Amino acid sequence: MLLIPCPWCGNRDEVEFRYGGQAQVPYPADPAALDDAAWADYLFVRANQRGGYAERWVHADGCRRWFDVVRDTVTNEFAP
Amino acid sequence: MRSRPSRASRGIAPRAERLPDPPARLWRSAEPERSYDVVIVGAGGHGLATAYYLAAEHGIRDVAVLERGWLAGGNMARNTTIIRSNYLLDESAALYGHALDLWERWPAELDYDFLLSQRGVLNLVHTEQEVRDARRRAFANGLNGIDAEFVGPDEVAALCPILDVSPDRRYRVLGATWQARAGIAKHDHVAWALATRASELGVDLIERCEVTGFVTDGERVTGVRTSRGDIAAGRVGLAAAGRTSELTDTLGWRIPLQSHPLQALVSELLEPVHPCVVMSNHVHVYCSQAHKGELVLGAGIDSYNGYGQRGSVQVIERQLAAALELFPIFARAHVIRTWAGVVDVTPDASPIIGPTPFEGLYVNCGWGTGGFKATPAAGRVFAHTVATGSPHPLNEPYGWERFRTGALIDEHGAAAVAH
Amino acid sequence: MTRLPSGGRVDRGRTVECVVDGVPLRGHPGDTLASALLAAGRLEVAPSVYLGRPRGVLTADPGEPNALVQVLDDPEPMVPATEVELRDGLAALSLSGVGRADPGGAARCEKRYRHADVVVIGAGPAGIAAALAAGRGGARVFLVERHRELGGALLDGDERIDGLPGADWVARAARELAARPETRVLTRATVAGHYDHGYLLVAEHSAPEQRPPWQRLWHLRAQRVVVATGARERPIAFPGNDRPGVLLAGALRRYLRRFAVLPGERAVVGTNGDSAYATALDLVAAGASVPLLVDARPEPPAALLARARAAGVPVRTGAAVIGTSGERRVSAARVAAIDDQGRPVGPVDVVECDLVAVGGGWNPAVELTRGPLVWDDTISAFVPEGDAAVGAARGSFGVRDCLAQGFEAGAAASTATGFPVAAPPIPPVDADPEPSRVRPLWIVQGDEGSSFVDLQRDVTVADVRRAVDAGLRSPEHVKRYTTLGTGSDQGATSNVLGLGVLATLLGIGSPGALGTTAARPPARPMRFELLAGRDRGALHDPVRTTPMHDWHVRAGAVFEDVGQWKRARHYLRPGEDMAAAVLRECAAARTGVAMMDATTLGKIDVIGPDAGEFLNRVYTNGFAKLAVGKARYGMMCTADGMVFDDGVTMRLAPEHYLMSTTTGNAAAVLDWLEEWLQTEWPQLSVHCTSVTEQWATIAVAGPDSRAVLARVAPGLDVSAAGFGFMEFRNAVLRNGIPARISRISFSGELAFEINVASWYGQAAWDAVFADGADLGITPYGTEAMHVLRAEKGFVIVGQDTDGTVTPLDLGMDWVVSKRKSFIGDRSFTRPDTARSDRKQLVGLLPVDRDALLPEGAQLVESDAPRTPPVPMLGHVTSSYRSAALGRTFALALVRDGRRRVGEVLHAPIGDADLAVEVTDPVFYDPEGARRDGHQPR
Amino acid sequence: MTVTSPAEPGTTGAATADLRRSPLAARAAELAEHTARSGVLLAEEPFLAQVNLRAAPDVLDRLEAAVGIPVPRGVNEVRGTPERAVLGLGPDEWLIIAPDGAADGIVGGLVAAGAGSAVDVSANRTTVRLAGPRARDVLEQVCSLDLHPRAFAAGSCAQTLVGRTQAVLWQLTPEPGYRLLVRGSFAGYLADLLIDALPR
Ligand SMILES: Cc1cc2nc3c(=O)[nH]c(=O)nc-3n(C[C@H](O)[C@H](O)[C@H](O)COP(=O)(O)OP(=O)(O)OC[C@H]3O[C@@H](n4cnc5c(N)ncnc54)[C@H](O)[C@@H]3O)c2cc1C
Ligand SMILES: NC(=O)c1ccc[n+]([C@@H]2O[C@H](COP(=O)([O-])OP(=O)(O)OC[C@H]3O[C@@H](n4cnc5c(N)ncnc54)[C@H](O)[C@@H]3O)[C@@H](O)[C@H]2O)c1
Ligand SMILES: Cc1cc2nc3c(=O)[nH]c(=O)nc-3n(C[C@H](O)[C@H](O)[C@H](O)COP(=O)(O)O)c2cc1C
Ligand SMILES: [Zn+2]
Repeated sequence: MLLIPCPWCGNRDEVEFRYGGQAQVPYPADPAALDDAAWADYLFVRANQRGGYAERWVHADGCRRWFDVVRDTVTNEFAP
Repeated sequence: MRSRPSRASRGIAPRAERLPDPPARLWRSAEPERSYDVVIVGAGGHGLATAYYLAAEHGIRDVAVLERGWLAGGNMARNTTIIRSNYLLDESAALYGHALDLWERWPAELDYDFLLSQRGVLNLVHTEQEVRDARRRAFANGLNGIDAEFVGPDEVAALCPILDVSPDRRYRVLGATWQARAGIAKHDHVAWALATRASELGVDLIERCEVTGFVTDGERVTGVRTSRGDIAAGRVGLAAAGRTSELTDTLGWRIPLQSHPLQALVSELLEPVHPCVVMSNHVHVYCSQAHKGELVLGAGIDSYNGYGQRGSVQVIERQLAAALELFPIFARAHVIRTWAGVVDVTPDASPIIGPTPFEGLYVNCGWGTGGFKATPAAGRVFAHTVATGSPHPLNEPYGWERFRTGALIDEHGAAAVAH
Repeated sequence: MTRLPSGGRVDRGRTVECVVDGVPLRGHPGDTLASALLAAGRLEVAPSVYLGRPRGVLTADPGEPNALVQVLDDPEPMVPATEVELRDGLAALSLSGVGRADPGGAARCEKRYRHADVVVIGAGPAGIAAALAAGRGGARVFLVERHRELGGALLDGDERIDGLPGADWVARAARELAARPETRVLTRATVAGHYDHGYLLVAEHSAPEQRPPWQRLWHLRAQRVVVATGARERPIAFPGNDRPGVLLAGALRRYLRRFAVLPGERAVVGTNGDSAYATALDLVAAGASVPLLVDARPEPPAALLARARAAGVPVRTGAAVIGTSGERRVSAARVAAIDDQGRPVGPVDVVECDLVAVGGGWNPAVELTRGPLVWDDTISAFVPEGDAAVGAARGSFGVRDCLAQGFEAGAAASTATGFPVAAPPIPPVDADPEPSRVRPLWIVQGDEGSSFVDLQRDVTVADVRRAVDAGLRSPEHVKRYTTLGTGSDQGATSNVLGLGVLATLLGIGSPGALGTTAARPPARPMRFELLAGRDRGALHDPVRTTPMHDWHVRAGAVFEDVGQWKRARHYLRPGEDMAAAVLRECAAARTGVAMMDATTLGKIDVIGPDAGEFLNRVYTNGFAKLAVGKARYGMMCTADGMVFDDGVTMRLAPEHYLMSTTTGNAAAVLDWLEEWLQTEWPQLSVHCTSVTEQWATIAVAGPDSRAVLARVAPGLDVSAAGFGFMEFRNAVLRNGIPARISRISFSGELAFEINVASWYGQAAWDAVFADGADLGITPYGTEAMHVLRAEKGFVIVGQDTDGTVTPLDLGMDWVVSKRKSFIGDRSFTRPDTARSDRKQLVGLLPVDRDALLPEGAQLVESDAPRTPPVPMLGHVTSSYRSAALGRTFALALVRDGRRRVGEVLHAPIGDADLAVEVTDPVFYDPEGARRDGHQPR
Repeated sequence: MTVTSPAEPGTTGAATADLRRSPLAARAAELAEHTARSGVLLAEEPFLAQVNLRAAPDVLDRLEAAVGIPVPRGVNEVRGTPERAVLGLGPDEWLIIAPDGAADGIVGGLVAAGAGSAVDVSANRTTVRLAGPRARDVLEQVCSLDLHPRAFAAGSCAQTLVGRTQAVLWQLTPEPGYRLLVRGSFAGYLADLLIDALPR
């Protein structure tokens, strides 16, 4: 049960959150301008590294806010 | 209502049967050479099966399988060993169906009793929509030559009498698909059988040799960098499961994979009570009783990316609550061990098997939560791919390009827990 | 008579009666089943699992490998007798390592969630010291102890702390801890898992008289954890080391001290370190004879030798027990000098005895420390790196060190959590000095018989040798080849010994080079039901019901699960089956009037100046230009262009929309909207609020629905002209209830939806039902709703779609705007998604008008060869008998389906085929003539 | 922002008050029995007016002035009294609690004062009252939030999981006394869950 730092509610148990995968993957400004490869990258390809990983969570059963954190995918420690 | 063992008066239990002794000789652990015709990265089931087929079917014996830890210590050591082929989609049915055919041939072919037990698998359904989906899958299976059928609650109870199919459950059992040829096998021994035969055929199995990157010549991969030095290779086959993307990242190629923890657990040994394999996507648990007698249970992945080979405990708590909804008799069984693997999941929950944008580099990954059952077929088609440079008809649809064209092989709808 | 006349911590004043293996057994409160068996002279337990060898109690710990029992009266499939507290009525059977699931078993187990500043695991001297120090500043402290009493090893020895006997010091400390408001002491509580971010699972067993609950699972979230779990003694692998009567030396001492049980008369002590000397002395003090103490070390500390001599215990050094003999119990030990390799050299002495006490060294209990382990040559064991544990768990076996480390760690933990305290001064300690170095001794290659490593799994040195001969080197491989350490004790007594044996067989110096096998939670077996907690039966998953639920129950509704909701599927009248009920309900909607509880549909208020623009982006069709007062059907896709949800959205005001979603997707849609708003389009000024349960919704459908509405809402102009299709009105029902009424239809009939605040749901329902009574108003369920909408070719997302279907595949081009961009549009032009021959929604009419296609049936060309794999064209998504059509019909997704209209396909069902004609998916009233119904009567 | 006329549905007229039924109305006697047996007060407090407010920080002063309600600036804080209070649900989200029937006026006032969104959710949730010296014990069996007075004092609120349902938890008094605001369809489950956790 991870202890996840919600910027609004403080540390809360993982069960209150939903995972949102890699952070900072913006919706393309003009999808129509992308070729199939670039669009597929947006849809399906995400970073997957070991170690520090910028990711998103939403405090689904709490304040319902989305936020970004950096978590080590090996130790699960959140960067301060 | 409690059944008392008849020998209760003196209470001395009969002795359990010991499983057959494993072979007295297994594989030969090798030291790395400078160069090989083919280097396979990862000595899991898939890497080992690939090496075996390269040697056995393609006559390619100058092969090394490089393993960062101990042989078959990744997901191969951690899976709940469920084997079935009752997949919905044609592409999956063909691949997993082929795997099941090979499973049936392997004990003789590999001359190794790895305890293949075709005890049958029940995939339970609990809602009307799940009934529709299950019947759809059973109809498709029939036409694809797969022995799966839809059975009602009474038949479910007959097949697995300890299941609670009573109507007053929170989610009552409305039926199941039943595949009689499905079952389990002893995972470690499957790996050891492959390792032993591959090593007899001349394959070098090299443990504690971590691949850290590739040697390249332009867009061509000509070898691997390892913790024990560079090794040249005519071709390289990646079978590194959860750590695949770490390696592809070194080439600047991002592959659509996310690595997640997947947990499982076992109970103490119990006298046989559970005759088959039971899975339920809806309440989210699956359970079988292994040969020694331990109950083996699993559920879905942990939501977050993780390489720690451990997951969160609420996943275990939830899965046991689900297990007891189905199997009240297990209330007082004990969890004696929990563990986790790192599974590589693709966006459509189907594997990626085929060539890569890099000449000489081939990839077999993305098996997520369900690749054990595919081991024979995966090894065979991947060996074909590596040996010939182009996919076998069975893995033709499984190339990474499908994410660009949109021709996904999306089993998601049919199997949220896809073991 | 093996119970000593005095001593021990059992309540001699009371007697407890129970039955083991059918034979009565007596003991005292405070006994474990194991101590009572030993006190009764019943040292032998069930034979071993595979080899059937006689076995006896080995330990006094939860890691007991031999003395396993099935408890019958309060069913337990398998549990160590060392863990069972004696109580009246206890009935147990000995087990050989294989348990029995009992269908009668289910007990109340609870959970409890707490947060702590400091959790101390283990209440020996180290843990008690840590808790004492940590709680001084007012920090929230938990001290968790597995046994029923605090004290740990202090209860088994002679140490004096602060001038008090160990047990008295413990009692004093316990009083101090109990008096602290923010300190909580848990006994009979085992920390079973130490997870990320200080999360601990603690399995607490209730004392027999405190049930229910039987057990409680504490979830502790700790800022700091102090591990003070002590150490476990290990055996030595010599031939015949599994004979009943061979016990671990520390266990024997514990039986003497805590339970006043002396389970024999003549004990040979075999060891490689200091601690077994104390056992020998205690045995003598208890009246047993110790004919020989064998120490593998050539030169043990002189002080120890002197004390043994003083007690009359002969000591042989540089030697070991190399074998035992005896029928059902050890009757003699064979002893010889051993060389560097543990091989016997020189003559063999046979020493008669009925006990062999073995001390092979102590392994710190490190399973909860989480950090890396390093090999410590002094104690020949793995210890946690640095100060990840205190006391014996760190490898420090002297009481003074334990106290010092405990105080230090407790104070540091408290300070780190914001309660600065200094470590208390260490009280005077009168105890043995820190023990000296042990001689690593794993295998004694005796004369005959098997040497056991893992007693529960019946694994011998020969088995490990076989693994090595097979070519295995890694401890993980040897574990899996031999099953060493995989029993319910998880190798408590065998793991490190196994590593030592392996290292010896591989000819490498020490197990340190091999590393350990991985330890995993739980640190003790935990019942499934304990982890499941109260999430059982009705509480397994919330049951969601609508305000009219009780009415449906009374009306004979049969419910189906849709998400967590219970929805009425159909209403059975006496003598009816489901098919008849559904036909009746459909007929009512098509020819008269019918009503349905549609409350479960998701509802979301979308408010703000940019609400229209926002909806334009999330729906495939346009909403910005929807007029206030009107409603529109919309469809949403995921970014990869697949249908995600659909529903009707009303525009309540220029900047206020009310969206509806499917029942199952309500939460997912709200999440989806929030995600886009918060993460992609924060510049849009829009807010979403879930109002699903603010509103109860009653659908009234059928040609007579207008008549009913006219009565229910007398002030409302319900005429076709006055109340257009896809419009809504605010109105007041005749009983005064304010309502929002819309004219929308999922059946093709004239229909209305009445929305009222959910607390009025039942009253509004009653009004509609009463006002339609003379018109035969019929409540209908989801099944009739499905039939009615299918007759009209309306899809149900999730039934007629499955995550691989685009709106275009459904033939719903009209809902896909070409004039604006929306989520998913880009995906439609991907090569595969743009194919014209994708699976498309079509209708099917079985050639036999009475044949009902099974849902899920696959479709093939009529002349398709029937040898697998048979090429499949698609499948039946919905299939019904229609009262209105007087026949069966179906919807299907079929490859290139729209071009196939008119073709006959086959659905192979078992050995037979059903021929079906492909049609347009709209079967009923394709012109939409019925939508306006007729005027009020 | 406009409010559609004539009568915004969802509002309550005195004439119709007796037509209302709260989610746990049918279980009032049962809850009272459990209260008597266990010594922990477990009861429904039906029909509290509730308004969900979304607003940008810069208009808060104006909103407060317009409706006369103090708005907490911190998330999970409560301002006001048990009868009339504002709960901070998120950085731009509040829940206003007021006596039965007050929602309409509050929504109107907020909208007029320029709230981003003000929605009457009085019927969306019901309120369960849990109080008594052992109330915290009860809650600690089904909720993992830190309920220790140091962490969750009177005047705190939180949105969290209670069992398997989401709820707004609000501590009213220094001694354990909570309101749990739960969506109507989950109220039966919540009652079952809490009854199961009561001291026996
Ligand atoms: C808990 C759990 C339950 C499961 N249950 C089932 C089930 O019931 N049925 C089923 O069909 N499937 C199941 N699976 C999935 C199945 O285990 C995997 O899909 C399958 O094992 C993957 O193939 P593999 O055996 O080759 O992978 P692995 O065994 O993981 O092999 C990959 C190997 O590559 C090595 N490696 C990685 N990186 C490097 C590197 N850089 N250099 C060298 N070596 C490297 C790893 O150490 C590892 O040994 C389960 C998985 C888990 C975790
Ligand atoms: N002479 C020797 O060789 C030798 C060796 C080992 C220990 N000792 C003696 O042992 C004592 C060590 O003190 P200590 O405090 O470090 O250890 P301890 O053994 O006295 O206490 C550890 C306590 O932790 C408890 N425990 C263990 N795992 C637990 C878990 N998972 N959950 C809850 N409780 C758990 C045990 O029941 C025990 O009471 C000293 O008195 C020392 O002299 C001596
Ligand atoms: C099918 C199966 C059965 C298992 N049975 C047992 C068992 O009886 N006892 C046991 O201790 N572990 C058992 N395990 C778990 C392994 O001990 C181990 O946890 C797993 O291989 C993962 O390795 P790790 O925990 O060392 O990381 C089993 C694992 C699997 C996959
Ligand atoms: Zn939050």
